[in-house]
Amino acid sequence: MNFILADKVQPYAWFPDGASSFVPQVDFLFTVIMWICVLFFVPIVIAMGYFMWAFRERPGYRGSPEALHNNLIEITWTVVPTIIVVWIFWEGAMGYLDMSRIPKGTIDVNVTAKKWQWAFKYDNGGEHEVAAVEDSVVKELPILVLPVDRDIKMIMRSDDVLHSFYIPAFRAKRDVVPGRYNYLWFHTTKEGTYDLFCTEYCGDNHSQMLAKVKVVSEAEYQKALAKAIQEPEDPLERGKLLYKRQGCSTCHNAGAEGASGPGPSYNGSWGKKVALENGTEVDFDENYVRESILNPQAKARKGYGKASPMNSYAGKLKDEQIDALITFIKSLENTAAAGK
Amino acid sequence: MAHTNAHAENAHTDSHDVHHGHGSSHGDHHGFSHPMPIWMLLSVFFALLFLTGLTVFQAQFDLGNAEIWMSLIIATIKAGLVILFFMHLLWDKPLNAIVILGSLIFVALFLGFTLMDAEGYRENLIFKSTITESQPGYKDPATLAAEEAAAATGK
Amino acid sequence: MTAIQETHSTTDHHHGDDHHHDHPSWLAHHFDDAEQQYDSGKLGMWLFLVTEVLFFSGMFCAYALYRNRNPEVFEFCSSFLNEKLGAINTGVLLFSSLTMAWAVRAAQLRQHQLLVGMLGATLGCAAIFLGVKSVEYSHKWELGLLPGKFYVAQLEGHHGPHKGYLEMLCAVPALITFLLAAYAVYAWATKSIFHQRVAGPLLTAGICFFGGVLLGQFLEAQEEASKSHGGHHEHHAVVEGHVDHDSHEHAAASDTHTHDHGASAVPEVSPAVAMGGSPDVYVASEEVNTPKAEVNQRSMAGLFFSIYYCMTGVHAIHILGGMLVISWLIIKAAREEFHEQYFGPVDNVGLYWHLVDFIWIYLFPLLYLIT
Amino acid sequence: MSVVDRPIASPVSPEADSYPTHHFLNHSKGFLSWALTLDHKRIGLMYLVGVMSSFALGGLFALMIRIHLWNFKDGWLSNQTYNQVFTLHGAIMVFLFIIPSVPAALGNFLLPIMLGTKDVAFPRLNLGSFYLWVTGLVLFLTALSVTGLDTGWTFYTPYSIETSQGGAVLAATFGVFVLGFSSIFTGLNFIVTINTMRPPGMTWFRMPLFLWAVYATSIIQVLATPVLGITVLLLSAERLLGIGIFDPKLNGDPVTFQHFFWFYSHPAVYIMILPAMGIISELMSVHCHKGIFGYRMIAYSSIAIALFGFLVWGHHMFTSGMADVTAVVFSALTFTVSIPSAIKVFNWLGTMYQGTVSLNTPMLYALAFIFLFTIGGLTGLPLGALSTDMHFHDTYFVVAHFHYVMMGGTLVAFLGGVFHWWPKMTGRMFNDKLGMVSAIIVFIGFNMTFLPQFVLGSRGMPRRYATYLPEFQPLHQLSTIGSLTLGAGLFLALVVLLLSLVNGKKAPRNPWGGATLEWMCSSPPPHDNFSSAPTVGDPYDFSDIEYDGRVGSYVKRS
Repeated sequence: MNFILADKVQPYAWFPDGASSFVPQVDFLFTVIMWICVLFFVPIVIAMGYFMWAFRERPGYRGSPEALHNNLIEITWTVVPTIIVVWIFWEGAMGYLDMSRIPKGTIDVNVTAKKWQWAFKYDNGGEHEVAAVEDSVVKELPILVLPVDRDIKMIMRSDDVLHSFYIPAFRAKRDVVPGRYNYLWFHTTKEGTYDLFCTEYCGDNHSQMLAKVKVVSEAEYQKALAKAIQEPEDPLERGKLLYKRQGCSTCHNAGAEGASGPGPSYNGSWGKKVALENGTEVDFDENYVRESILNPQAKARKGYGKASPMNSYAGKLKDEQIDALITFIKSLENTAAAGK
Repeated sequence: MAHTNAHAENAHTDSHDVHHGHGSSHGDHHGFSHPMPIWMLLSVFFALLFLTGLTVFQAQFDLGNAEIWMSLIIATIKAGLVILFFMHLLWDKPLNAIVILGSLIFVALFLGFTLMDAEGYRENLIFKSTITESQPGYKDPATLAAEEAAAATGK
Repeated sequence: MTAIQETHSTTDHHHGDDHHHDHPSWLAHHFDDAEQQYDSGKLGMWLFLVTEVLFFSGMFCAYALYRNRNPEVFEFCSSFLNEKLGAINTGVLLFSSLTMAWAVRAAQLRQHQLLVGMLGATLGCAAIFLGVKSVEYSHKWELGLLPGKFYVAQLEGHHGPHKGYLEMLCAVPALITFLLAAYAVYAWATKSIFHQRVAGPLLTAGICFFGGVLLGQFLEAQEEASKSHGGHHEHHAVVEGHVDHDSHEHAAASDTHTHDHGASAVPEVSPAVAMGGSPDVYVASEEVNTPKAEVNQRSMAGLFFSIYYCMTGVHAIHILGGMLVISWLIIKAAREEFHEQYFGPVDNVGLYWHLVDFIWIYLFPLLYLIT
Repeated sequence: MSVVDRPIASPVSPEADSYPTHHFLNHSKGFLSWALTLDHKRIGLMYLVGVMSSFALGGLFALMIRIHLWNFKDGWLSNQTYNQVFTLHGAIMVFLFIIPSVPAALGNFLLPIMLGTKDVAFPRLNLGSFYLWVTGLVLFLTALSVTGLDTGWTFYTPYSIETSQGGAVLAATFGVFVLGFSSIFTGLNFIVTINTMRPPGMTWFRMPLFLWAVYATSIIQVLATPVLGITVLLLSAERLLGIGIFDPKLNGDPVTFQHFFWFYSHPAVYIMILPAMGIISELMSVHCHKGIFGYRMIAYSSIAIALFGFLVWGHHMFTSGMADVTAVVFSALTFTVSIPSAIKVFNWLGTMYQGTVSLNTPMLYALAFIFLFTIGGLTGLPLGALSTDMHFHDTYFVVAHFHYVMMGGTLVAFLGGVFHWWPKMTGRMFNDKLGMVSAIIVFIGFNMTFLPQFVLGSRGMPRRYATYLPEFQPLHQLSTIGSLTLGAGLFLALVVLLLSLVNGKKAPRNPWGGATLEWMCSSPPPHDNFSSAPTVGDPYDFSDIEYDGRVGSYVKRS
């Protein structure tokens, strides 16, 4: 049945145009369901309207109190819907099994979700780049580059709370659950750039936990992979990169304009004394920054006691990476000074 | 009121024909107090004590997986005794029996589905040992992920 | 559906008997007759018991889930629960159930004295149960066997300093018992039969609590002795059990296994390191590489004790609630309010009390008797 | 027993139908006579006021949300505030409004009267559960004022464990716990009342369908709510003691929380919709002056929905990484629930057929219900089918779907019921014309608000987003306009009701021509409903009920 109708049914107008192997099945099923709904809904409404008119209360008319029961009709309108929903269930279940059966020889991507950024690690160990995007609330987003016409497998973990990995164009969604791996696969069919959302509520910036998926040709994909493994030698450049790649930028502002986002701004605090939540003060220096990266809750900045807690980066950053970040944060003080 | 003598017969009727008597006892409205004979109370109590001793005793040996089932079966027998006799379910309105047994069905549903699902994703769990994480030899997430991936594609 | 037909037949039988003009005091105005009132009360209570069953089912679900996930933890931890105390408490609760059922009989037969006595006995048993329980709790707290992230137990059996948790637990009961004693004096001073009937059982219950405490301490001390005597064997046995169980459950607890290797490869590290990195760790330095260490941490043993405290704690709260309503019954019974027409309250409280017993019948083997 | 004090058999004379001088409203005076009343009618009215005001509060939050979403970014709320607002909107609407709305408010008032008894089985328990409800309300307001609750009404772990709004989470979870028991006791009370207190002649199949619906609801309340109780209890233990059962940091399992939560919260969906269906069954038959079509099918389908409702909670977790077999089983079971609902819709249509349809405010709301509920039900199909749900889960499609069922269904039915029984409850008639206008505005506004959200969802707009992609803006703005219209309509409805208290003309005994028992006693009813057990006839036999111009009321030919 699927095959007979599949080519007759146009892809559903309201959907974003599809770019994965799941699209035909999902769109087909949804379209059919929609038509079934119409076939039920329209007659119901028409009947409602007609009865309202035909049997309206009016002088000299009194409806018959008969017609309280009719086995034939009642059985029909029980059995027919049953058959229909059984078919819908079957279609849906079959499609779902395709989605959950992961084929062999996939290209694997490690996905780590944390408040509030997606982090992607390619199987050559390289990490995603963060690039400027237009038509989005967030200026810069992580970019996940994938080759076209390949089976891709997402190996997903969460650092903190529940997230959900959702690419509308692929009709693919799977929750990312802390404390366990969840897997998601799809077959890319079309080059282009697609939106990636977090669809499980995860706190303040849930609605900014976005990313872009770039499906490209094999060659460009290889280029991207090669680019992904390099981190610049220059500590400052490297710090800049890590600041975005590690998701610091999702909470901590680094621009000259004042504090924004859930975390305190890096800008212009270097070398000064900063007030802490516990009332004391501390020098904002290498030592403090390092400690705050490894054990963030130890010395929370004043006014950020109620902010959503940052997780420790112990074991996630190499020592030289931490140094690079420190160099970067240190540099901000100078820019701010230049600003003055 | 003039019901006391009506009750007097009922009170001392032995519990069994109370059981039958119930459906038909519509005529008089006071057939609803059924004192339990003392011998029954006592024998149930001692049966319960005995069973308690039994579970403690069987817990001495390591029966492996059978052990939990053993103790659950014994516990269920005890629970059955309590419900049937101490709670008079044996002579109670069938509705009340249906009510309480029905609830057990829903408990079974709840546990059944939840555990079924939990079992399903068990191999995906990242076992978090709070010791090994902070120590040398600790695997960073990437390598763990690689291992897991290998395992997953293997299956 | 059968349920419905059933009630249909059984509830159709109060044909317009016009009793409701001469309503006796014990019959609420909106009921036609005593039996309707009794049936309503009883059905209501059964439904309430249904909610209780489902309420507890949540915790049983958690228990099943985590025991199934890491059985070795449950085995290991249940060796810290004192079987003797558990068994004693089971016996006490069973006896209280007997007295409660007997109380119902007494109420139906207008045996007012006996009724008060039976209710008093039930109350006393409840008090003993709580007494023993508070010994168990305080003892575990001193060992640092606390729920979840507060779990700080050192498994070499050595006590922390005496922190006097037991005294804290006993403070309130002591106060209550004192007040009850005062009340009893007043009752005998005024020679009021009613007050004497009430004060007697209540005071006894208060004293029973401390009886329970003494009993508990005695048995706990015995256990300690046997532990410190053959203590080494004890632990050895446990560790053995843990290890070969692990190889048993190879497929199931494969995660645990890999980590076993990880841990055993690791050289000795100072507790400082162990403490430093992650706030969740609590292991003594000398334990880090023993298989026991796998279990003795907040994410393992801590979880078990969370479940243990949730289950027994909620159950204990139910016991407290039961004691309140039983005391209320004692007052009514002392006024000789109950008779074959009106014993619903005793019957329903009885049902509730038996359910509390019913729950414990499952808790005891599931928590105390894991080998 | 004299014939005269049997309301149903009494030959209705004009004076018998004039506004009764003595009724439950003026039975006793003073604040305490209300605060401590055991009269189910007064408790019902207090509930009515309570749920309506909490609905107003939740509605306010809803408007805040819609206005914030007018622009795709830089709305007038900060992200944090937005999260707190939608959380409180959900929590208040679900726990304080929808769940107690029909059963506790209308159910309390009507159940004993429709059944022909003096009161519910346990009047004290009834009052107690009302005060539990009040306590819950207070706790929610605390959660709102202390620090904003920001977990979403579902309290998903581990977010609810980690969030810095700890105080709010504790207050709210405790509030939910208390409200749960309030709802349990109501359900328990109703089950016992219906089982043991039916007067002679009131057999199961002579019960009005509203009672069947309430009975089915009560079964769910008693069976499911305790699990919610233990869930929130464990959650607060997580926060206070860090027990770790749901906390992945301690090897706890956050997904287990979802099982616990939805084991209650899915059946709770039927707690919300079943009594609404009951109301519609009454409204359709009374205002079509024709017996309900397929009485037994509707009665059985209520029970069927109640029981099947317990088997389907997993479909809230299809994307959580469920094992295939579990997902497939849950999906299959999910579809079993759709059938009984469909049957009801068809039966309501069958009721209109060859009836005498009098178009008035309650009837308009009933028709609106059928329209909206059908959409809500049908859009459930793609969510129950696994592969399509992978796309729609947690998008605006879901939001639109459950608003069509919960609001277009339950709320609209609730309003219909309030208008239908308002004369009986207050003894005043409302302005029918204005009432119909309000119904129409609500209908239009509602569709304008939520139809666009189906499109948003299918295009991939995730729910609970404080900011969104620019491409979605036009549809969001349409939806916002709709929501304002909807608000206006609801406000008008409220005005109509309140005006009736000021200048409404006195209500006759039976203004609509109903055949169920509540129309046999005066409006408002006397203090204890029936001076003696009424004789019970077929609740849907309209053959001998006709309009009597002399008394301006429907009367029973005798």
